[in-house]
Amino acid sequence: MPRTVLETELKNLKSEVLELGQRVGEAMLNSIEALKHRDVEAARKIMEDDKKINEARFEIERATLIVIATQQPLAHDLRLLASILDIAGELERMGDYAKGIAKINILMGDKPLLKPLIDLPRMAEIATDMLRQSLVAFNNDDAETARQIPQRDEEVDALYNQIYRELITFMIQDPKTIDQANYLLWAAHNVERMADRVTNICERVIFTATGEIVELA
Amino acid sequence: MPRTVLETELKNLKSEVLELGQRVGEAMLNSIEALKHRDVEAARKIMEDDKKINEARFEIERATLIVIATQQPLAHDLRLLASILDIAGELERMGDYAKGIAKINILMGDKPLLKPLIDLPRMAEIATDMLRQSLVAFNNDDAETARQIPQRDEEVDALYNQIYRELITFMIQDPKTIDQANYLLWAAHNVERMADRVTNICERVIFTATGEIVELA
Amino acid sequence: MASSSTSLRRKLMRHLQHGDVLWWALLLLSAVVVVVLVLWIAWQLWVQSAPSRHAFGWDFIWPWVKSVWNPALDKFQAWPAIYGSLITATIALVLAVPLALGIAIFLSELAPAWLRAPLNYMVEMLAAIPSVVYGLWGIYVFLPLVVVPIGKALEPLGSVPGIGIFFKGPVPASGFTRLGAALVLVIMILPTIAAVSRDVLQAVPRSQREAAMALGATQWETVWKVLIPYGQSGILGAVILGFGRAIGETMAVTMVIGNSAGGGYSILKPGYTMASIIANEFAEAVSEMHTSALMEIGLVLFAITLLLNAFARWLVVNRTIKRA
Amino acid sequence: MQPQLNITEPTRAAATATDLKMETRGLSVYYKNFRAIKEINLPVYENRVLAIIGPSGCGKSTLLRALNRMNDLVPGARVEGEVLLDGENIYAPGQDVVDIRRRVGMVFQRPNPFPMSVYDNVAFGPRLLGIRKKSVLDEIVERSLRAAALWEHVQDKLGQSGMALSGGQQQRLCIARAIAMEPEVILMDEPTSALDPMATLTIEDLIQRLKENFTIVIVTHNMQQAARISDFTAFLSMDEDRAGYLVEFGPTVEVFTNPKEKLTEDYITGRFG
Amino acid sequence: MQPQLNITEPTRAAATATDLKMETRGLSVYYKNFRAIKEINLPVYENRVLAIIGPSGCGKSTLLRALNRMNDLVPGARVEGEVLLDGENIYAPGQDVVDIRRRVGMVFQRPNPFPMSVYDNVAFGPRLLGIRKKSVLDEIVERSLRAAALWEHVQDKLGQSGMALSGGQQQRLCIARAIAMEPEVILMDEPTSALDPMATLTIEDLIQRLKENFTIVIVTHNMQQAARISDFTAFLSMDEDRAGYLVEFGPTVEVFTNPKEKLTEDYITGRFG
Amino acid sequence: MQSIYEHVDLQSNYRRRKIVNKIMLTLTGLTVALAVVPLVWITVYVLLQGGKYLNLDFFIHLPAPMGMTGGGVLNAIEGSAVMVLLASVIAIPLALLGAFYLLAKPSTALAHALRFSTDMLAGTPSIVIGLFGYAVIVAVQKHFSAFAGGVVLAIIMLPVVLRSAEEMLKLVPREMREGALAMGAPEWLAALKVVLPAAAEGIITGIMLGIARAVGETAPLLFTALGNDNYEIGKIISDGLRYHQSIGKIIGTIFAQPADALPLTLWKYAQQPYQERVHQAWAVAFVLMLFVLGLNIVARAWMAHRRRKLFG
Ligand SMILES: Nc1ncnc2c1ncn2[C@@H]1O[C@H](COP(=O)(O)OP(=O)(O)OP(=O)(O)O)[C@@H](O)[C@H]1O
Ligand SMILES: Nc1ncnc2c1ncn2[C@@H]1O[C@H](COP(=O)(O)OP(=O)(O)OP(=O)(O)O)[C@@H](O)[C@H]1O
Ligand SMILES: [Mg+2]
Ligand SMILES: [Mg+2]
Ligand SMILES: O=P([O-])([O-])[O-]
Repeated sequence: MPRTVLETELKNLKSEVLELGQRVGEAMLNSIEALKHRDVEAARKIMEDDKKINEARFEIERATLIVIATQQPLAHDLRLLASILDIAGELERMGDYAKGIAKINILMGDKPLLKPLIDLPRMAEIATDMLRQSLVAFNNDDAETARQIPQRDEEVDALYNQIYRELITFMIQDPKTIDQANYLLWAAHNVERMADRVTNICERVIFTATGEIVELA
Repeated sequence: MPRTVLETELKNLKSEVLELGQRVGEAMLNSIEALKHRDVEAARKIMEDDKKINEARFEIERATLIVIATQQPLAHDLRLLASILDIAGELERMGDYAKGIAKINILMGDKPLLKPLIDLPRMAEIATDMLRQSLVAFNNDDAETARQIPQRDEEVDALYNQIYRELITFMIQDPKTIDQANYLLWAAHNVERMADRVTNICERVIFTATGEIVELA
Repeated sequence: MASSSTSLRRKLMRHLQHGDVLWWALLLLSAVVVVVLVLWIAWQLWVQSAPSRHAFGWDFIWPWVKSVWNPALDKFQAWPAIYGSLITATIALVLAVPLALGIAIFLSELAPAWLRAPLNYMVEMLAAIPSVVYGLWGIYVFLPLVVVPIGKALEPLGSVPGIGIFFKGPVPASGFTRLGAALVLVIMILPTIAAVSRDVLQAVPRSQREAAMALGATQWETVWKVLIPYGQSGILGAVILGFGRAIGETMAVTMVIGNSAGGGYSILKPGYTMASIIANEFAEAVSEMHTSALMEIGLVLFAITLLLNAFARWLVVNRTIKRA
Repeated sequence: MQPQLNITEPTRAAATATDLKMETRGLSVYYKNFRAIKEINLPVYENRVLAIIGPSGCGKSTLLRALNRMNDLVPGARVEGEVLLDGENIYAPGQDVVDIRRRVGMVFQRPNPFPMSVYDNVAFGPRLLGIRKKSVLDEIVERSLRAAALWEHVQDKLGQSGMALSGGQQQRLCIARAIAMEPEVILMDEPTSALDPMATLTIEDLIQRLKENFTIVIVTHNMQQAARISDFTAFLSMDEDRAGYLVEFGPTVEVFTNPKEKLTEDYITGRFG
Repeated sequence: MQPQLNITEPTRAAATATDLKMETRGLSVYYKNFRAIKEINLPVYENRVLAIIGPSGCGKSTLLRALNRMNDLVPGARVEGEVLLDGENIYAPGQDVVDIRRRVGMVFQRPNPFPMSVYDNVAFGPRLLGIRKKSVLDEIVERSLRAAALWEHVQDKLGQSGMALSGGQQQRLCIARAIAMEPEVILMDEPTSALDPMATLTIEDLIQRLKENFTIVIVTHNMQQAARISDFTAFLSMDEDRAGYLVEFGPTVEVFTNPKEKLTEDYITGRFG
Repeated sequence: MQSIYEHVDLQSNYRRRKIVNKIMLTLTGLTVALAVVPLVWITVYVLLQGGKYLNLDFFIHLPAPMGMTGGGVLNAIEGSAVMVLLASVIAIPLALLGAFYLLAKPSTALAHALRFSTDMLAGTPSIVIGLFGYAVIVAVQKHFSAFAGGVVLAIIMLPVVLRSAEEMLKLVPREMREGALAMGAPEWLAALKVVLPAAAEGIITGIMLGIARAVGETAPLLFTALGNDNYEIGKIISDGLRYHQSIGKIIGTIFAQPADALPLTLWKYAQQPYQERVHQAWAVAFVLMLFVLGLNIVARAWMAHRRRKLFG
């Protein structure tokens, strides 16, 4: 079985994607952690780090295109490369969400939190775990698992709704909190969007493994 | 000069992208129009149409990958194809923003508007025009124009800030408006994001034309 | 357009296709004719030599020391002629092969471009010169000026024990000797062997040459270790071809060998070859047995050709199989 | 939701193919006792390009040559099954092989212009068919050369030997020669494998244009080429007895992005062959 | 912000290249009065793959063969300028051409094993150098065949003729033969153009592995191949006098995704050539 | 990786190899010199010697009676022409058809037999062919004749033409024949209109070489054509016309007589004790060599011309 060059390239690209996913997941958790402790320094660091995520995504994209143009992949190989392109894009967007949360942290200035954050970190954990799972499925070319993961989006949505109601209540009760409550709403929204993006990744995994295009949302 | 097959494919793909852009721009304007007139029917139609946008994007993506894998493009051709992939993705996201606005329209139920929308349509018009311009630049492989367009993002940001302040004021003055004001804030945010995405398209145009990777934001 | 009168054209085409029956018949016929021709030659030689074969059996070709070839007695033993053929051809080959190889190597590998064309042309011309011309030149120029001096120089070897019998002198003043025939043959088969070997060397793919050179082989190493081994079966073929030519060569040899039945084994004496004895005696053969004996010599020559060809073919087939 | 497959030309073409131009039914070809291909059922759609791919020796050429009875020329070759051309079995008794070869033309791996002028090369076929009138021949020659995208290059040197052209031009001359017979189907056996990349692209362009008027079946070793130029793809492989059989047939984009058979996948991704 | 170029192996390698193994300085090669290449300045980095591309006849082979003085063999060929190998001009008087060719090995377009056994093929060079000891030869043969990824295939048939191998194996045998001389640089002139796609991939794999120990210069017609396997790319073209000159040289990924010269762009995208 | 060559004295090895190289290459050069000398010698000698004795009479007169001066070899020139013509007429079509057979059916038993037979014919000494001609024609007809001479020369030409034709036909790409067949052309048309023209220049060269070979042959004519000092076609024709013979009859007479040939004359004259005859032998040698040379030049020119026309 030849094609070891292609195989090596694919393996490299896959591990670059996994690494990028790892980094994005951490960025998300860190940004929430920083928000929780109102750690503006950490937030700045996260915003800084997002550049690296963008770069990594560009790198993956360019490398993938060159592999496609030069290795002449077809069938599974081509689907995998297409998915890598797409997943890298999704991950970058998730990175943007983390960055968004960090930015919110900074914009919120030095005001203390309205209340300790509990649901939001929980939400971020679930979303990040979904991301991790989806990347494992990606790595294993495992369409079955990929089909399961998006079901957990319900938990995330439930938490988001809860946060939303809570924050709206805050705002109504005390218009002074509107500013901060709005910011937190943003943050929650970002986490929710992240979970949505995981669904897209799962769709790509299924496409790679089976050639089927499904909509899991 | 041979390669007429590749040339034809590239032309086709480009025009598919332009068509998609056209459709996305319209979706955005329509969704704002519908919001302005609280036309829930129209909003539903827009959400429905977003599927077609997604499909078109998938089509472009698959066709592009096949062209890359079989036509063995390099240099400008490869950069163009990479950009097509990316721009199609950006356009789909813009479509999502339009859909998001339509969704807000629906979520807002049958409550009348707090006030007639003026700044928001203005913002959407500018953003859509930026999109149009960027696609023209894309079509003409015109890096110069592409460099200019993102400057207009300032107008959009200014309008957004104005809307933001206005809506926060509404909320503080009358907590009953918080719900709707929040929704409108979303909508404005979506339009603002759209303008940001145009910047990405412009970056791609410059990359295609010159091979340079610049960050215009 | 083409479809308007299709059926007519179809008929026409079918008619043309039927020409193929005649065509195939012609091809088959000519192939058969050539094969039958060879069989017929063999058959004629066999039949015509029957009286001689019945009369003398294997004695005819047996290497009797005291062979008799006497038309008056109608007793024929061909050993002296056979010996003459073998010795002249062998000497010719031994001398010609290294020279021919040298020429071939020079022509295909070393010659500067400006020299290559004229040398090639010359080799080809010389292979085409009619053998009677060699004979004529041999009688009047080569024998007196070259063969006689060389023969004289060799005479002393006649007293060396063992090989002495091959060099018994004295050399006739005319130069008509087996040695003369052998040396003329050298010149005659040289272009043949050289030309074929040159073609063989040139047919060695350029890539073989370059492979060796790129490994740092010198020019000689390239020739000796790569080109010649690569072309060895072809070169051996050339040698066989040369041997066949030498054995079968008639006119030039007849003109310079002296045509005498004596001479023992010495190469410094006149003799016969198989071909020359036929050329010399056939037209004047009186008795049926004489004619038949000459026919039997023809049969022997034919048999030798058959063996050489079979050997060459075996060589080619064997080499190709090994290489594939 | 399954989006429309793809927007490239070939797929569009595949999606709308309807008319069956040729068809093999249980086609087997034997060389003496060796079965080179076995029981192949293959449709050839009108005005479409069908690519035949497969590992070396799997019988691609054999299959192709069965489509215009070129195998008749091979001693010991024998055909079982049917090959339908417009619904008629070309191996049926009474079929005129000359007429079949006129209707199903062929282009070979190595450009093989005849050793005569460009004009005579193209006029060779029409003359066989009995056309003698200069004006008619002139017209056929020009039309065929135009169709083969060669007219501009050779119109001033029609009298020159066809062998003096470049490789790619020679191949186009051979295509023109085939076109001059007004065939309905053109078979091509690795028509670009002896050409350089540039000439290859020219021929590929030409094939795309030719399918407007002809049905094309092409054997190729180059997967990308098959993916580029064909509407349908047939993948052959060999069984244990080295007999070629049809593993998969389908629209090209399907076969190359999402083949149904593992074997096809392995072959087109270069993991076996 | 300019992201790091690319994560594929070749680019990484290009980015870190430092040591100059060979270099041409103002190199021109003439055949009689015809100047085939003119004033080429080209660096060859150690342990990297340099691909030379360009249209047919632009002098790629000529340039390549100037690097180990194979042009000396062509009557009428003449060299101007310098070719440095580890800083020394190989065309300087007193240089030993036999030694240079040992240090700069070569692999050709068509596999050209000698018609002898696999073992003798590989041992050919070492024997030239005077090595006669069986044990040493054995070791060289095994080591070279291993390096050429051929050992497993031929270890049981070392006595068999090298010409009995498949095309791709023959080419690897030729590579093993070159390796046995322990060259520092290996030149390859379109080493896969006579091979089928599968064998081509095997050789490409091998080249990737070889560059750990050798410096490789490869001429190829296949743009994708150059892009796949090389770290640096040199693009040659012809001027009006048909003399080849260096249009562009750079890291492969740069040259193929963003060439500096319009001519390079046209060539690699197939618009001219 | 430790270098194997570390402990090898490469430098002295190189020196030794270079010396061997020099010596051997010099030796090769010497062989050429050694070989070229006699070859040049023959050519120059024959041309000089023969040229001296050449005159117009030589071409237009019959031989003078033995011992007399003057006379020519018109009989031999005409005899050679007649016999080579007959040989060509027989051998060329047969050889071409045989070559086409080999092309069409390269591996049948008959093809192998045909190839072997051709090699046998090429290798059989010409004197043996002469014996055959004697046995099957002269002995049967009970007289020597130009016809018998022509036939044996045909047998000698046959393998030369057949083998070169086969080689040339094999060089024509298989696709060319198939290309014609794929258009529905019949085999014979494909062979004659496509394959044959493609191989023409090589085949014609082969024919010329065959003719050159036949012109120079002596041995097979010794007891077939025998020789005839009075062979004169002009006379046969005028006699024939005088007696109102049919053309067939006249041609029959031309072939029925014993005939002379240039090499035959050379062979006879060379061994005669008359200076005049020996001189004429040199002149014949000159003519023969010139003919061979001329034929070769024409063959080459023809080949170059065809190639230009075909391959541009
Ligand atoms: N004339 C013949 N006689 C006998 N066997 C043949 C003949 N032609 C082809 N074959 C055999 O038939 C099988 C199929 O051959 P074919 O030429 O059709 O394969 P292919 O797929 O075209 O191969 P390639 O890709 O090498 O051209 C092979 O095993 C081959 O050896
Ligand atoms: N031995 C020679 N004598 C004269 N001219 C030559 C010789 N070898 C090459 N040339 C000429 O030198 C030029 C460059 O030839 P070269 O073989 O180097 O080109 P190339 O780029 O390798 O072409 P290709 O891609 O066809 O292999 C060409 O114009 C060629 O005709
Ligand atoms: Mg084939
Ligand atoms: Mg080259
Ligand atoms: O990245 P989004 O703006 O689509 O959430």
